[in-house]
Amino acid sequence: MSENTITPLTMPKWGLSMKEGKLINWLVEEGSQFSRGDELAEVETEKIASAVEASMAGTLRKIVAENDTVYPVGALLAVVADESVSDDEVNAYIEKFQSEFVPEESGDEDEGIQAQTIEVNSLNIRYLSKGDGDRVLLLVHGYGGDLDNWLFNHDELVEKTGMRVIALDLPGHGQSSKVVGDANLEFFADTIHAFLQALDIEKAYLVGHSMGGAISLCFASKYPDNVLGLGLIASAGLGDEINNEYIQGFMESTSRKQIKPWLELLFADKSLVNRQLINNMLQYKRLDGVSDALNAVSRQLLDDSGKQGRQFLDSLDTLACRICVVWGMDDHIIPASHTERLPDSVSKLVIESSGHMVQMEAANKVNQFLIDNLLTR
Amino acid sequence: MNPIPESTSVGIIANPYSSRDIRRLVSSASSIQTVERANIVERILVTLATFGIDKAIMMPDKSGLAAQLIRNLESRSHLNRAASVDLEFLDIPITSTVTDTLIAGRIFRERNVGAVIVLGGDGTHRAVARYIGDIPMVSISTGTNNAFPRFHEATLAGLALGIYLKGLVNTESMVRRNKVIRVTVNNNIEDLALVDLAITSDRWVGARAVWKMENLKELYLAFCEPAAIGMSSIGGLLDPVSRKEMSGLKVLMADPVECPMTLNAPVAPGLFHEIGILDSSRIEIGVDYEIESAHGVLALDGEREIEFSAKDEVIVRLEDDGPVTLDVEATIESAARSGVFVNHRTAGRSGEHKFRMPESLCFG
Amino acid sequence: MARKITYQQAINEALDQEMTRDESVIVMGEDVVGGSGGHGEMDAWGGVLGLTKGLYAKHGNRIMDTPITESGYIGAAVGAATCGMRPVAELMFIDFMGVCLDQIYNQAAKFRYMFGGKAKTPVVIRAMYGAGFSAAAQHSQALYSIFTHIPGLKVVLPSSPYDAKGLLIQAIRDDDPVIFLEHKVLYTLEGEVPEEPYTVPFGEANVVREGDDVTIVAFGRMVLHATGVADKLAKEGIKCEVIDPRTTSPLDDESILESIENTGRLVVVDESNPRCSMASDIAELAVTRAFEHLKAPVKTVTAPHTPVPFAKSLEDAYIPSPEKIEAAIRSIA
Amino acid sequence: MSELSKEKLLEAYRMMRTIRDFEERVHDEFAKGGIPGFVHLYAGEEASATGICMHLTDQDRIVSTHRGHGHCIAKGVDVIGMMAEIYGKQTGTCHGKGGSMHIADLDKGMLGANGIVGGGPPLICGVGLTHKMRGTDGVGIAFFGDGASNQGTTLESMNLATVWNLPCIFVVENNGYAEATSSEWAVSCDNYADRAAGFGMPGTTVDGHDFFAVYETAGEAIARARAGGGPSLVEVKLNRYFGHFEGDAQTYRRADEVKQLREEKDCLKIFRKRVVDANLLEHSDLDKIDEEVAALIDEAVQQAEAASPPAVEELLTHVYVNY
Repeated sequence: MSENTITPLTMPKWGLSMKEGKLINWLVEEGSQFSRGDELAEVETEKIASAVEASMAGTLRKIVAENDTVYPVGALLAVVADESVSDDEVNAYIEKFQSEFVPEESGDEDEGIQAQTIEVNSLNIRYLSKGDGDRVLLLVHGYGGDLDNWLFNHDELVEKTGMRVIALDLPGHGQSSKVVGDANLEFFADTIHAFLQALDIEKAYLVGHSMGGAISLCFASKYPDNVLGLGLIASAGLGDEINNEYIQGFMESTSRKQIKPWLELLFADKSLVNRQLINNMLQYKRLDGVSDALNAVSRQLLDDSGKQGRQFLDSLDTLACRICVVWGMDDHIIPASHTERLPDSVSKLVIESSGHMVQMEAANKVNQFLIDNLLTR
Repeated sequence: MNPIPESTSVGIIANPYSSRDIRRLVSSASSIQTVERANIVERILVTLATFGIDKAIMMPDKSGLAAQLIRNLESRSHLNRAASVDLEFLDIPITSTVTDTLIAGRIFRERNVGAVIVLGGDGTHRAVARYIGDIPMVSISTGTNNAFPRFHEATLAGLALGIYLKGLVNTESMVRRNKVIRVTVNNNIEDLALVDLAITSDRWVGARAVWKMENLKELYLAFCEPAAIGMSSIGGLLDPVSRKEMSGLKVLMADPVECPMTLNAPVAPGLFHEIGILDSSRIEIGVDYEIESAHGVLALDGEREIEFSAKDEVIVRLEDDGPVTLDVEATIESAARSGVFVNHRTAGRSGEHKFRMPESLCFG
Repeated sequence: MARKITYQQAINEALDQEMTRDESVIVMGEDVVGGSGGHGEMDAWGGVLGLTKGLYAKHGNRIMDTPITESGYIGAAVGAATCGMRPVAELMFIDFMGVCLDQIYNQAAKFRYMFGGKAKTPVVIRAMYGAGFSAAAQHSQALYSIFTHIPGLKVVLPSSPYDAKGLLIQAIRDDDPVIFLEHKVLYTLEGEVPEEPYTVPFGEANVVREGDDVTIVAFGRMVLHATGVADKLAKEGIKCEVIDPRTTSPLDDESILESIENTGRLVVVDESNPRCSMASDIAELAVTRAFEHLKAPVKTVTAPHTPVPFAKSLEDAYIPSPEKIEAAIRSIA
Repeated sequence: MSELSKEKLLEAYRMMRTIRDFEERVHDEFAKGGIPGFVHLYAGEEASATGICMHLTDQDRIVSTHRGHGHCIAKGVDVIGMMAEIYGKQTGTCHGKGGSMHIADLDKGMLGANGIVGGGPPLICGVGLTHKMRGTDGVGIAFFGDGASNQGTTLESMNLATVWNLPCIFVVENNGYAEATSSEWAVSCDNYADRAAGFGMPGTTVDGHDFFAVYETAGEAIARARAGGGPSLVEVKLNRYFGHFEGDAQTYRRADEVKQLREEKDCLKIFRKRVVDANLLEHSDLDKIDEEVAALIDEAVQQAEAASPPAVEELLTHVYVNY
C-alpha cells in the first residue's frame, strides 16, 4: 500500500447467499495499527460467525460501522489509511463512499456464480465451480457437511492459485440427492469419479475434510490416474480414533437443544456455533432422506466397536501423488494425534486454537498451507 | 247391493307405510312421501267440500301423515276449502302395523260410512277389504305394486266419490264387486288376497315383501292382467284372466332349469325375473285347492304374512264375494253424459243448472 | 435445491409431495378442484385462491370437491382419519369453524382421550385467517386461540414460505389432528424453500432475530411486523429478540421463557382480539413463570375487542401496526 | 332367509339376550348407585343392532349414539370391558376415560358411542370414503336416533354420501322420542325414510321389533353398498323400554305404554316364538343361552366392581399421540 492511499474496509461476502452481515464487535480500536492476517472485527452471517482478517498491514483510521448492527455486503465498515492522510480527506472519502454505495440487489438475478446441479449416476449433485484455470481442485466436505463448509476457502483459493476450484455436495448431503447407495467410501469415490467425468475433468487435486479426506484417499487409491494431489484436513482414514458419541449424537439430534452441544464440539471457539448455524443444520437434517442417509453412512464409517472402519495410513506411501495434512489442535472429533504417525513424505500442519472445522476457524492458515504445500510447485 | 249410499260420510285409510319396504333397496321401486300423501288427502277433501260432504273420518297414524295433514289444513285454509270438512281421527291405539288398518276398516263398517278412500297398494286394499263388508272402496294407488287399485288422480277420485255419494247419477255401473282369494290354515279362515296368493319357500315373514323369485313356488291369482306389475304379471303374461271372468289361475313354479317353460315377468317395479313355469291351470270359484308346498310362507298380495309348516293344512279358495269398489272413470263418464257438470246460461238470468250442484266445481 | 417461492406455492408443493409420497393422503374441500359436475374444465379453481391448483391433474380423485357443508366433509375427513387415511380438509376461511366445530373439538380432538388411547386421528384442517383484505367480520378473524384452548388439537401458524411447507408436511405426517392456519396476506410472500420434502417440528419456536433488550413474541403475520420494527430499533441500539412460536399448541414455552429471562422485557403481538388470546396466554406465561426476571410490565399489542371492520380506515386501525408495536417496545425498553 | 343357519340364529339370540341383560343389569346397578354419570339404555331395541351388525365384519365400521351399548355389543366389543368402562375402571374398554357415552373399539370397527346428537353421521362418510378409496368392499353404518335425524350434520352427511357415492348406510332408530319430545311432533316428516328421496338414495322402513325383518332389509342395504350401489337409509321403527337416561320417569309416555310393548312387541319374545314354532330351535337351546348370558353379565359386574379405577397419572395420558 502506498502512502496517502485510503482503503475501505467493507462487509465481506462469504459465500453466494450472503447478502448482509452483522458486525458483532471490533477487535481493534480506532487509530491502532494492525498486521496482515490480524482479526479486525467479528462478523456474523446467516451461516456462521467469523472474523474479518486484514489482508494487509495498515492503520484503522476511522470506524464507520457500529457493533451489533447489520450491514449489506460491500458496506463501509471502516477506513484504513496512513497517518499522513488528513482527517478531512478521510471524512470526505467516507462521504463520497456512502453517497455512491448501492447495496447489492437482493434479487436472484445476476448473482454472479451460482451453484449448479448435474446428474451423475442418476443422482443430482450440486456443485459450485469458481475460476477457470486448467488445473482443477475439488473440495470434498465431511460427514453432515456441504459445500458451504468451504465458505472461507473457496474464493481465496481461486484468487491465489488461478485454479478452477469446485466444491460439491456429496450424495446424502447439502442439496444433492439423498440417496447414498452402499454408503461406503467407494460409493462416494465412485460418485466423485463419475462427477469429474461428467464435467470432463481428467485429473484434479482433492482437498477433503474429515470423511471427505477418507473419500479422497479412497479415490486416490482407486483412481490413481485421476488425482494430482491430496489435501487432507482433519481427515478420517489416518488412524482409528473417532468421537463415536459425536456421530451418534449428531445423527440422533432433532432439536436445537439437542444438536447444539454436538455442533459446539466441532469448533475450538464454541461461540461460533450461532443460532443460524444450528438452524441451517437442522433444516438440512429435516429434509426427507437425510436421516436415513446419515445413518447408512455412519454405519459404514464406523466399525462395531465405534472405531474408524477404514485405514489408509499404511498405504499412503503407495500413493504417487503429493499429500499434505492439516489438523486443528483442539479437534474433538478426530484427534490431531493422528498426524503423529504420518510418513515423512507427507507435509503436515497442526494449528493451535482450532477445532475440527479448522478450515473455517483458521481459514487463512489452511488456505496458505494448501497453496504452499499442495497447489503450487 | 244398493248403488245409492245411505250415508254421505267418508272414511279414509291412508297407509303411511306403503311403498317403503325393502323393494326400495332392491329394485328402485317408487316411494310416495308422507307430504305427498297428505296432499292427496287434502285434494280429496277439497273435492268433497265442493260437493257439500262435510264429514270425513280418518285412520290415525304416528308417522307424520296425520300431523302433516293437520298442518296443511291449518295453514292453507285461505287457499282451499278442505278445512271446511269435519275431519275426525279415529280414537284407536296406534300400533303402526296393519292392525290399525284392520281396526279402522271394522269401525268404518260399524259406523256405516258411505265409502272408504284407500291410499295404498295391493296390500293395503287387502287389509281394508278384510272387515269393510260391502262399503265401496275408492282407490288411490300409493303402493309398490298396484295391480288392484287403478291409478287415478285424487281430485278425480274425489269427484267420482262426490257424484256417487250425492246420488247425482243412478247407475249400477258405478260400483263393482271383486273376486277374492280366501286362505284357511287348519280350517281357520286366516286371510284373503285380492289379486295374488303366493307361496314361497322362505322360512320367515322377514321384511314381508316378496322379491326373491327363486323362492316362489305357487301362485293363486284372482285375476291377472297382462299389463300388471307384481306377481300377477306372471299369470297375466301366461294366461290372462280379467277381473270379471268367473275363474282364477294357479301357477306352479320352480328353478327355470327344471321347468318345461320360462317367462320373464315384471314381478316388481324395476325388477324383471326369469320364472320357471312347471304348470298352470284355471281355478274355479268356490272350490277348495290344497297347496302343494310342505312348508314356507304365504304371501298375500305381495306381502309375506303367514309362516306354515308340514303340520299345517293350507286351503285356498277363489270366491266372488269380495269387496266392492267404485269405478271412478265410469262414474264420471256417466255423470258427464247426464250433463251434471254443465251450466246453461240464459239472458238476464244468472244461470240454470240441470242438476243443482251444491257448490261450483271451481275447486278452492 | 432451495429456491424462492411464495407461501402459497410452498403449501401447494407440500400437498403435492405428500400426496405423491403417501397414498393415504387425500385432499378435500369446497372447490379445491373446482368444476366438479360442471360443463367446463375440472381444476377450474384449485381452491378460491388457487392454492390447490394442479393437484387434480397429478392426483386425480384423491383431491375432491365437496358440497358447501362443512360439518359433513370436515366430519368425513375426521372419520377417514380414524380409518388410517391422512385427509387434508380445507375449511376455506377459519371463520366458518362455527358450522362444523363439533366435528373438530368434540370428535377429532377427543377421540384419543375418550377411547383410552385407542384412536389416532391424523387429520389436517387447513384454513386461511386474518385481516387485511377488507373481507370484514366473517372472513377476517384470527381464531387460533379458540383451537389452542382445546386439548387434543395442534395449532400451526406458519409465517414464512419455508415454515409453511415444512410445518404442513409435519402436520400431514403427524398422528394428531392439526389445525393449520394460513394468513391470507402472507400467500404472496416469497422466501427460500428447499425443493425436497422436509419437516419443521411442532413446538419449536423460531427465533427470527436475536437480541438482549426486549423479547417480542409474535404470531403469524405479526412476525413480519415485529421483525421489521426490531430491525428499525436495532439501528437505535434497542436489540429485540423476535420469537415466532410457529405452533400455539404445542407451545415452545421454554424458548420464550429463556428469552424473557435474558431480556426481562416482553411484548406480545397478536392479531386476534385481546380477551382469552394468545397475547394474554403468553403474558400469563411470563408472569407465572418468569416474574422474577421481568424488569418492566408485559405489553401486549392486539386487535381491539371488536369484530373485524370492513372500511379500510377502520381495518387499518384494527390490525396491530408496526407503529403500535414500536410504541409498545419503546414504552418498556 | 334360508341363509340363517341354526348357528346364526343362536348367535342372533345370544346377541340380543346379551344386550338385554346388560342393559337391565346396568339399569339395576345404576339405581343402586354403583354406576356414575349419564347412562342411556338400549333395551327394547336389540333387534335393530343385532339384525344389522350380524352382516358386518371387523373392517366395517359403525358410529353410534348416546344409546350405544347395544351397538357395541352387536359389533363385538367385549362385554366385560364395557361393563368396567361404564363403572369407570382402568380395565374398561377405554380405561375409564370414556364411560357409557364414549365406548369405542376401533379394532372391532366400533367408532364410538357419541355424546353429541348427530355427531356420528359425518364420521361415517369418512369411513365410507376410506373404503371407497382403498377399493375394499367395507361399509360404514351410522346409527342415529329420531332426534339426530333432524340435525344438520345428518342431513349434510346424507347429501355428501350420495354426492360421493359412498358405501354408507344411515340407520335411523326411531323410538318415538327425542329425549322427552315425541318424534311425531319434532320430526317434520316422521316417516323418516321419506327424506331419503330428497337425497337421492333409497329409503326404507322396517319393523324394529322383528329381527328377521331388520336382518333381511339391512342385508340388502349392505349388499347394495358393498357392490358399489351407494348409500341408503333404513328407518327402524322401534321402542325403548327405559327412559332417555337413567332417572327419567318417562311421564311423557302413556302410563302402560312400556308394559304393553314388553308384552306385545318384545323382540326377544317374537324371535323365540318364531324359531320355536318353525321347529328350528328348541326352547332348551334358548334357555341355555339365557343362563350363559346371565352368568356372563354377573361376571362382568363382579369384575367391574372389583377393578381399580384409573390411576391419577392417567389424567394426562392419551391426549395426543405425541406432543
